[in-house]
Amino acid sequence: MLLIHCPYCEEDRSELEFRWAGEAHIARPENIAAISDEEFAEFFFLRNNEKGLTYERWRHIHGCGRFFNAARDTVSDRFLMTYKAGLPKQQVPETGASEKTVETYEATEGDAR
Amino acid sequence: MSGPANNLGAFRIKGAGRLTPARTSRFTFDGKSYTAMEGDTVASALLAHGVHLIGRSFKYHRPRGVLSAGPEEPNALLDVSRDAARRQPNVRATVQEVFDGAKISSQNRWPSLAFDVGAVNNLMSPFFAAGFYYKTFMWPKEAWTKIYEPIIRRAAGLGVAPTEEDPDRYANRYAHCDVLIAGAGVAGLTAALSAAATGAEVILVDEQPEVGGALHSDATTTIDGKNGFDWAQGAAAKLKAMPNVRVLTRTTVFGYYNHGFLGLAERVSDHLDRPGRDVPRERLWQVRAGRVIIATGSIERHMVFANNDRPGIMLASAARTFLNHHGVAVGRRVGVYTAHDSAYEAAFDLKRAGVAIAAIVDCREQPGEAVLAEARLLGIDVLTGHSVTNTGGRLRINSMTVARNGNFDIRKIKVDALIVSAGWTPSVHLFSQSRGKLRYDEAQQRFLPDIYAQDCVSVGGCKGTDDLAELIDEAITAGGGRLALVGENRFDWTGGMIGAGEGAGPDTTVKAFVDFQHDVTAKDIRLAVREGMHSIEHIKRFTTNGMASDQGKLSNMHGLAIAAEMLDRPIPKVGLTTFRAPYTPVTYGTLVGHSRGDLFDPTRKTPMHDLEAAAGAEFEDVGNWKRAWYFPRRGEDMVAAVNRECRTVRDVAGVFDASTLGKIEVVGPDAAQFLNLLYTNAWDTLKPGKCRYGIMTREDGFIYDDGVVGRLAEDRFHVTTTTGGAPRVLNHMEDYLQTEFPHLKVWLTSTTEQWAVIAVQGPKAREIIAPLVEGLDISNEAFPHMSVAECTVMGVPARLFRMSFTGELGFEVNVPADYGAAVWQAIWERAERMGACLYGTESMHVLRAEKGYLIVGQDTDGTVTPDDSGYGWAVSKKKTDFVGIRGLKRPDLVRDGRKQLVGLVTNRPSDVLEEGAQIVADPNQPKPMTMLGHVTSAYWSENCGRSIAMALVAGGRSLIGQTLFIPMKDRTIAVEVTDTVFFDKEGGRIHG
Amino acid sequence: MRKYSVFAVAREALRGHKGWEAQWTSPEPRSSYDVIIVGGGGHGLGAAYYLAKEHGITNVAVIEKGWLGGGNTGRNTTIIRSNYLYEESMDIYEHSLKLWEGLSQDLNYNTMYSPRGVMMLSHNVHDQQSFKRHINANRLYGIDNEWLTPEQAKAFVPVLDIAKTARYPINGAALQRRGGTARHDAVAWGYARAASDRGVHIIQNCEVTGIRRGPGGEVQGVETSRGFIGAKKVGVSAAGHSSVVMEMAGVRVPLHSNPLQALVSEPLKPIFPCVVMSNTVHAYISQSDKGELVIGAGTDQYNSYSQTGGLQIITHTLDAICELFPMFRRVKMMRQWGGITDNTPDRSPIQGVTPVPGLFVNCGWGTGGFKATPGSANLFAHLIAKGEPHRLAAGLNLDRFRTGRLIDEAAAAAVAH
Amino acid sequence: MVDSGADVATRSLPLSGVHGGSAAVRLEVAAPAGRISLRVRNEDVSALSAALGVDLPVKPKTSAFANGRTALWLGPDEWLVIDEGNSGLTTAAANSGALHSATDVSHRNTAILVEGPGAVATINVGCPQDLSLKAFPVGACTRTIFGKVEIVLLRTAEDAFRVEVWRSFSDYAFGLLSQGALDAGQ
Repeated sequence: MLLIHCPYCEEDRSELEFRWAGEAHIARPENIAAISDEEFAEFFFLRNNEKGLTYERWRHIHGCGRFFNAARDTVSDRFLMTYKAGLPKQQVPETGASEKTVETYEATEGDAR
Repeated sequence: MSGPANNLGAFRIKGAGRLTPARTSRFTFDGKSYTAMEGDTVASALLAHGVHLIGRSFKYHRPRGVLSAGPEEPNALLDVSRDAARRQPNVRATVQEVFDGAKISSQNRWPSLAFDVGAVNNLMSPFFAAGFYYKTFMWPKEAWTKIYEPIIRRAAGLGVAPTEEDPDRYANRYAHCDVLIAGAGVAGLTAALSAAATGAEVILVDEQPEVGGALHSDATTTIDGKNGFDWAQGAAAKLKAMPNVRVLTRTTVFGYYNHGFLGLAERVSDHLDRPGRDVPRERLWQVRAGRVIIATGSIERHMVFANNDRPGIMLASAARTFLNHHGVAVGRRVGVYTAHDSAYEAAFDLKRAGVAIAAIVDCREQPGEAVLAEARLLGIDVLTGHSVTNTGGRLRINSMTVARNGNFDIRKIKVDALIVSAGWTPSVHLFSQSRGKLRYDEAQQRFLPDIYAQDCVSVGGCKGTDDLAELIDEAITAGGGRLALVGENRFDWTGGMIGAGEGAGPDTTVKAFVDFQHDVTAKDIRLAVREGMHSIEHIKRFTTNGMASDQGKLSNMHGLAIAAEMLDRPIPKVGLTTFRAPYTPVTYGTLVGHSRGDLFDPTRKTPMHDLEAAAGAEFEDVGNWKRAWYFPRRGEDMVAAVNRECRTVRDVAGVFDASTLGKIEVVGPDAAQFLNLLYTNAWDTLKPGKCRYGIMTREDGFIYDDGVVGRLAEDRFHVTTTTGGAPRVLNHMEDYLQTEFPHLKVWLTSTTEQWAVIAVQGPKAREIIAPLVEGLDISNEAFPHMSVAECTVMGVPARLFRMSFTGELGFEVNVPADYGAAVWQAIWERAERMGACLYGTESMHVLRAEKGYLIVGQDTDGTVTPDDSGYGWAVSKKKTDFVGIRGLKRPDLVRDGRKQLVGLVTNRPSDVLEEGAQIVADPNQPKPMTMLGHVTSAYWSENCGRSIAMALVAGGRSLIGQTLFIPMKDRTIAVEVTDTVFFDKEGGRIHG
Repeated sequence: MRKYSVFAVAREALRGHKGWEAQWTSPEPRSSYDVIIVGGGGHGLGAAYYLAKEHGITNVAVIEKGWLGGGNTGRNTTIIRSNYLYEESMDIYEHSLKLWEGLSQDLNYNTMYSPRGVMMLSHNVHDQQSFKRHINANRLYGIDNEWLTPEQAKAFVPVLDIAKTARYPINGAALQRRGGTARHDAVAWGYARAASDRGVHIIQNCEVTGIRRGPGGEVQGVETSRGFIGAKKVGVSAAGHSSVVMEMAGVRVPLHSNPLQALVSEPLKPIFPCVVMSNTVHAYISQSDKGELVIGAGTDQYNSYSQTGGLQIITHTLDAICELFPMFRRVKMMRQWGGITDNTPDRSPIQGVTPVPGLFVNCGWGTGGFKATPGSANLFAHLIAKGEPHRLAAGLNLDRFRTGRLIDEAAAAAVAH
Repeated sequence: MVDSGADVATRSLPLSGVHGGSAAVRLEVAAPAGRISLRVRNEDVSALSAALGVDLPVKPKTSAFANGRTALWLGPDEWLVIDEGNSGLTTAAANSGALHSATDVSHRNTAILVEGPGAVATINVGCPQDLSLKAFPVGACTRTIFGKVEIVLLRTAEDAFRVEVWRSFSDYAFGLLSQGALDAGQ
């Protein structure tokens, strides 16, 4: 169960109060009616699904009700920061986001070096 | 109450142990009655009576006894019950405390524990090597299902699942703390004292009934000048008295999850003779901890040698606990087989208590000097550089075979118990669950915490800290406070080994058990390697080593070492299997907590529910709601009731509870503009006082929801949604409002539950409600179809809609929810006098189908566009933007031949189609058939005097007038494609 | 390859099982192959096997970063069924089910396919309409699936509570008798053994770190933690990591990787004869041959590659299980774990060509990949060998997200397992 | 509304006749109250505060009480305003002359009062928030989750809370609180 910092409530709350809302910073095209089929598919379906640093939206649905953005590492599930909706994509502090690049079982299954 | 002390068991040692004979209880084991002392586990009580044979193993049904004195126990699993409904299989005898009247049985044996037919498996064991089933049982093909698998299934399994509903309560509690400490041994208690002194909120957790951890087995350690165990109890008392500390005993930290979240299982009343009715059996603690101190100690390993599994063979530390804590000797003539100094202390304690020590067999050439000296002092025979290579006995060990390492000269030594130790494995389970990274300590052959992934720290045995003073320092530092504490050990321990012992090496075929419960032997692990299983995960899965209910607490390191030796690779290169939650098994009841019965899932009822129930309604589940389905009168079945209701609505009128429909108040100067973007329709043209049917699509252009929207004022709309759609529609709207259109000045509020909604439909609808409505002219002229107004009904503020989901003259009366019942009652009294009826959702469905009205979710399924369902008119052609505008234009959404909603009539009017039936053009084609679509709605229409149906059919509208076929299991039904309006095609009635 | 049989086992029993050979070999990688399959789960190993067996292509390597079958193959709840709604789905899952029926004999490896029946519980009118739609579609397509009354359902699963007073009473059930379970590890191992025997190289503990493309954009091979390995064709079958691998070739796929959890109980004597699923209360359960109750929990809501999920998912699942089977409250959860599922927007898989010549993809199986293993592998082999999809998998292409021709099993039925 | 004859609707309250609680906690259904869901932009907060006679708090998780009205901060532009008397809240808000949305939710919500030394333990049976006085002092309020339903929680005293819940979820909320109350008494 994640612990999520709501930038509006200004405190950490249990994941139970939140709903995940997909990848962040995907703007709805202003001229949406005019875009091509490919562009529409890209906008509506294609997602980065990053392994490592990802930008995503959450809604504090059982709290303040606000949508906001988060930067999270999808390998460790650690939140690097959260920030209000409408703000541009934020640079995250250098953390060496992902735990490792090589994932052979010798490196991971043993979890031992 | 107790009888003479010897009834407490022939193996109780007078003066030994910490239990007092003041309180005793009785229990039965396999039908035989025994007496126990308060504080006894089932294991200690049985051992006190000399009972060592306690269970049978999983695969070979070998006789087994108690191996440990804690939760790592793989063998002594029992069935424990209070009464028929309170029966718990697979209970660890070493954890379960005896309560008075406990009925305890052994498992996995037939007909009896001593004589078990399943033991034939032991004779057949050469055939049943690891993974044998992958290689056999394939011929003939059918035999697997019919013969082999049923036999395997019957033979497998341990306990028998309960068959009655569990009457016990289980509780749940969320909690927060600054520091959670897992384990209340020396390290945990010290850390707790240190942390508590800083004022931090502390939760200290231990799985045993009282604190002390490894001090349970100990007799010689002193802390703060006191006996270790006594010091621990004093420390706990001090902690419990502090307002910022919570001490939870009988509680296991079973899982360490993300972001400082931990799951704890507290056994609240399983040890009580007669728990109160309101006392939960177990309690789940869901704790969010700022920091975690892991002080879980270490677990002793057994030695791996031939026939190391006989009852009477147990861990040295367990024997020490039974002696020093429970006052029970595990035998009268005890052998010791060890690779570690700790077992010597067990021998010393036993010897001092008057138990004969047959010999200490130590596979090392050089045990610790201090323990050797003490052994000499006590006159115990120590055989260094020797190993136990076999044991004798059938249902209990009666001898051990000892040989000088590398020598074939053997001698048999008579024993009635054999205590073993291969050293200690740090309990890194929680650390690993927190996703910390381990490192391998080559010198001590153990995995230790290395890189922490969360805000936690390991202290003591689980970190590999062996020295008591160092351990205390470490714990004080971890707690963050200051403390002066001195601890003294009698002996410093050395030694330890992992892997197979002497006589169980690769060149042998003996049964040297690594994993007791699953009967995994050293040779099974070697076989796995031979067969190409080189990753420890493969070896685990192939042999099932470590997959039994103790989850490898004893077996993992041995298995790893044997595999590494066979692979000729260093241990870290072979890997270590993941430590998964839970640390020890947790009952479903604990995890479910209160979520059962009425609290499993909320049951939502409308304000009129009780009146409807009193009127005889049957209800159906729609999401969480209970909705009145139909109102049978005496002697009516559902069909008769629905036919009557449908007829009555069209002939007179009907009253219907529409409260569950979602309602959203959309308020603000940009409200119309916002709705323009969210619905396919145009809303700026809707005048205040009017309402309109709207369709909502997502960006993909498929119908998402629908409903009537009323404009109450320039800046205020009353939006309705489907019953099931209410929450997701509001979320969808909020999403667009907050993130795509934040410039719009508009706010959304859910008002679903603010209003009770009473629909009155039928020719007499106006007459029924008119006298109750004040301040509004509801004549046809003043208040035509699709009007909305605020008014007063029975003296309360109301919103009145002139709308219809039946095709009849209709109104929907919205009143504040608490007035719903009274207004419903008043309307019904008038309606009933006029010959109207109450109707439920089933009639509502029929009546709307007669008119071809859509039900989103029934006639659409998430792949249907407005045009597909014949509602293309609801998509504004003028708007330049709305959600769905682009999705609707995609190639597949505009192609010919899409499935379209049409009507179907059966050639035989009395045939009512099955909802979900599939439609074909040629019923005689071979399978797989080409299906054109399916029946979405089908009813007997009393008003049409025939069956009617709606269907999604490929190119449906172009097939109107044609005959299609519905092949059912027993016959094929011919249908004609029609439009979707079956009743009052001209639509005049709605304006009546 | 030494044939497995009861006689071989008996012979070995007499000599301490010392004569068994490795089930598959672990060769050093060649400098290049005709085909490289990325991902050594059931789908990838199976594809390699069928390439060798049915298409005569044996110069094949399967590259696995961890250990064979260590991803979703070894982490799922082993449910097999084919009673899907849309023709595209029925095609592939039924093809798969037919292969399951003969898989043990085909591979000479007992995969323990156990057609004990998969029963889906209906709790309300909406469920009933949806199930009947499936049943009718399945029947006309030649797939078994039948409607049971509550009493018939109870006769099939005696521990089922069909009381009308339940919070969500059962008003019927759909039963596919040929549905059931199989032994997950055996599927990976059986395919690995049979593929290895036909010359396929199985390279474990080797992570693909890049996909090398030639001047024309075509695939030339893969960069790995053990160096570059050339290949004329590369098939990606990497489940939860498909996005990551495809991104190496510059191809974006519409996937979300989510944790999916499961749990088993302590072993119990047989009490649960088949597989039971309920979408309304969100639960599915069966009992393994070892006696453990195997329970599939839900998907966590967020993207993650962590193979862990929240405790709340487990507790909600058990709420539902104990509501359906109240006698299980005293049963204990022995082990819980997570896998990473790759989910598409329409919850149907993607198998097809990609914009990169020579690169083929098989992903998006979400929570349903295990049951598809033989069928998916078989058709993926066809795709790679022929360069175009088999008729039975033609609809699973990537282009459907452009055209809008989705195969939305979730929308149609809310049956996602 | 006073029952002044057959033609005037009488009010039927949810949770009528329910019982719960333990030695450690008293559970009581609150009297009916007027409520609005109020939405106001930053710049108009003071106008609405003046009109309602209670200062709308702008700090997260806080509430304000004045003139029989309690204003609970629920979100950056959202308040739940509860009037113990006979409401008039929408009219008062309308009189502010400032842009806002006030929607009557008097009947949407009902409230349960939880009081006694076991109050925190009772609510923590289903609420994942830290309810220690440090984290959740008297006057603190929040929308949150309680078991499987949403609630609005207001701490009215060290050992007293008001639980606001939607009407149809009130049976569930009361049932779970009752279980919590039993457990808090252990």
